[in-house]
Amino acid sequence: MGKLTIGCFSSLIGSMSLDFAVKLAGAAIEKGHKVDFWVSGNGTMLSIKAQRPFKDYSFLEKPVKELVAKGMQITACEACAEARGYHKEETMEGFKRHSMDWYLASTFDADRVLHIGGE
Amino acid sequence: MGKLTIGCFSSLIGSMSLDFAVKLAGAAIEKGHKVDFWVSGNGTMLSIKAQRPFKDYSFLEKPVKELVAKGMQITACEACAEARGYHKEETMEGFKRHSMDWYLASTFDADRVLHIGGE
Amino acid sequence: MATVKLGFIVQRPPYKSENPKLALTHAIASQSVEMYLNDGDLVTADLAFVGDGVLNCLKNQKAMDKYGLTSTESHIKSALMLDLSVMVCKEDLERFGLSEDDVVLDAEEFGADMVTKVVPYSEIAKMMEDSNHLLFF
Amino acid sequence: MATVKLGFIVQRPPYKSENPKLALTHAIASQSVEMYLNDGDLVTADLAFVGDGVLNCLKNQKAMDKYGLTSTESHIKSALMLDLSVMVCKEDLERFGLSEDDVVLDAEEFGADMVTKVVPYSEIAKMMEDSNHLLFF
Amino acid sequence: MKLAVFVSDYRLTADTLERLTSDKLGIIFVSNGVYHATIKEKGNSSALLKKNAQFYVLHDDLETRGLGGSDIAENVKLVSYGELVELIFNDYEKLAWL
Amino acid sequence: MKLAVFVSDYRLTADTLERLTSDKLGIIFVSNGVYHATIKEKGNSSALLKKNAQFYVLHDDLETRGLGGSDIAENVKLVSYGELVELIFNDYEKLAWL
Repeated sequence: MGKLTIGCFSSLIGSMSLDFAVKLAGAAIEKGHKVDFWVSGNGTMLSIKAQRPFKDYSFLEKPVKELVAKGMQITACEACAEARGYHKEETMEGFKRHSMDWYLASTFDADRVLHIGGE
Repeated sequence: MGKLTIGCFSSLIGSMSLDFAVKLAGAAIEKGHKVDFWVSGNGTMLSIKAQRPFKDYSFLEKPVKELVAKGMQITACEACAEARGYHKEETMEGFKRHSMDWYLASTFDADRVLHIGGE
Repeated sequence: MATVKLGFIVQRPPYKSENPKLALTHAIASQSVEMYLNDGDLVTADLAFVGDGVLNCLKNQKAMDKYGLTSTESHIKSALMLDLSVMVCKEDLERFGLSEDDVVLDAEEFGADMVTKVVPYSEIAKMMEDSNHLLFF
Repeated sequence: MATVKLGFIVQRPPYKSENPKLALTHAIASQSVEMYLNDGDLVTADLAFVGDGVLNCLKNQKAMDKYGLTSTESHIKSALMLDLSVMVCKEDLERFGLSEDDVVLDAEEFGADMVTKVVPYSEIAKMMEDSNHLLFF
Repeated sequence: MKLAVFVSDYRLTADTLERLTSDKLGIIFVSNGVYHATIKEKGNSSALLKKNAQFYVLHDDLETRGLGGSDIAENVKLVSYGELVELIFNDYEKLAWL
Repeated sequence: MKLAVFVSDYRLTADTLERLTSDKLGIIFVSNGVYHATIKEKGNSSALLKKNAQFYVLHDDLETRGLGGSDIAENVKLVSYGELVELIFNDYEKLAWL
């Protein structure tokens, strides 16, 4: 089994790139692969807890928590989050915060890297 | 003197559309015009207080507060903000939250409307 | 007593951008605008889909099944239920090889009388001319 | 002891999107990656600007004066100071009527030895071939 | 190299994609890239479909947009998220998202 | 009508803009739209500059990108934010941001 590192820089709501990335991560874990997930830029919006679920807006807290429970590591860029006013105490449980080197380090033993840019 | 209603749907950080819109609002107020400012979609990121200022990221809390002190009305779409986890208690002072009809109502007596879409 | 007319023009395809959905939800909000205005005053919203924006109007969108998200199709039906004028550019549909059969034309199942109008671009240009303000999405 | 090579390819122009800046800041982070790795293991980042992305490399960007924002130019200089390899596609510069004189070539004022290399696309293609993973911005 | 390119947009990727070379090239249409697999503008299929590559389209993203398997060009293969994972690990070595 | 169009991107607006008609048309280049005022691709100025319109470019957005007044095409007028406000209220009635 392999390791997939996904980086996604798009907003939680808008492009649906994070919806794609979370579904892909789920499918990879389902098949026994290891997944590291990095969000940076506007993608750090994914890390905020207590988002209100509305059917009109992407809402990924539930699948993210399920994947973390299955072993997915997920980390947000700390500076990108702070600059947007997303502080540590508002971060979803299981979501780590590190500087950008975490993402690069994750690629070291990754078999595949899928980097999804932002808007 | 006239009234300009600006709507902006772009993220605080990324496209620099909000940087543009805030500067334009400032220039209009400088010339004695009235400005209403609406943010919706990812633009609601502008309304969060306690963003950390870094030189690498757009940071508009200071100019927005100055313009509010000069009479600018600024309002965020409540549902768009809640869906992103931006709650009332995290909203910058002077920033109102309403539903989308506020924006449309503001156009009623506006001389000019500049609608800036999102990403 | 006055009416201000807004023209909403949707030029982007759905889902990759939040713009088309926000165009529809904001246009629909014209229905509750009176609470801010004096009696008899109104703000109306006309919607037009042009260019790649006509792809928003395809039938049978499965966004809810696949991603748990309200489809753009549902939002168009809501607009029709609330008696908004919805236009789709005929030339752009034809450019994509699409016909009236491919697009959301009514919301009969919800009792809406209003239907989507497939019109030549010239009619959309006239709507823009008649509007007090334009909003491009 | 192993080295993993990442190829960062920037294809978007600056400012309208955060991608070019994030490409630079993430590539620069390769300098501190060892704390996560075993002794002798490395992750390196090579940067290439192609297509509209070459517009990131123009000199005399005034983003700080005008908008209080670090310019993409400054980020490129930081990358050079940290000895990253920075390539700019020659054909794309020529397509825009730009020459080596128009682009950020060094960060001498900060004591950087590294310089921007204006190279034919084939050399960027080779970098992509030699990289273990690709990241498009 | 063996490169799989994710095309996520209908308008913006041609320039970069045109010049990408690879011993084995896969083009995977996702998000608004799926229109490349279905839409004929002025009667012509997308120019991308003429590249020397294997083509795939994500079924969920087609259906989200009101399109289906019967709408796609014949040289494009429908894939699920699970099949995408197989492609990524078994058929290609490097990935690019445009 | 008197319409001022803000062009904020270098690639994405041609389709919509081409068909906009107006008795008086102003095209204001802002954000990455400023490249239309300066860049000659393969020796050719932007096709937008051939439209029957008045052209303006926001000075701050030019300078942000390392470009200046001496780089712009001769039928384009440099404007500041203050001048933009004058244009909006005095010269045009409707605004469009593309």
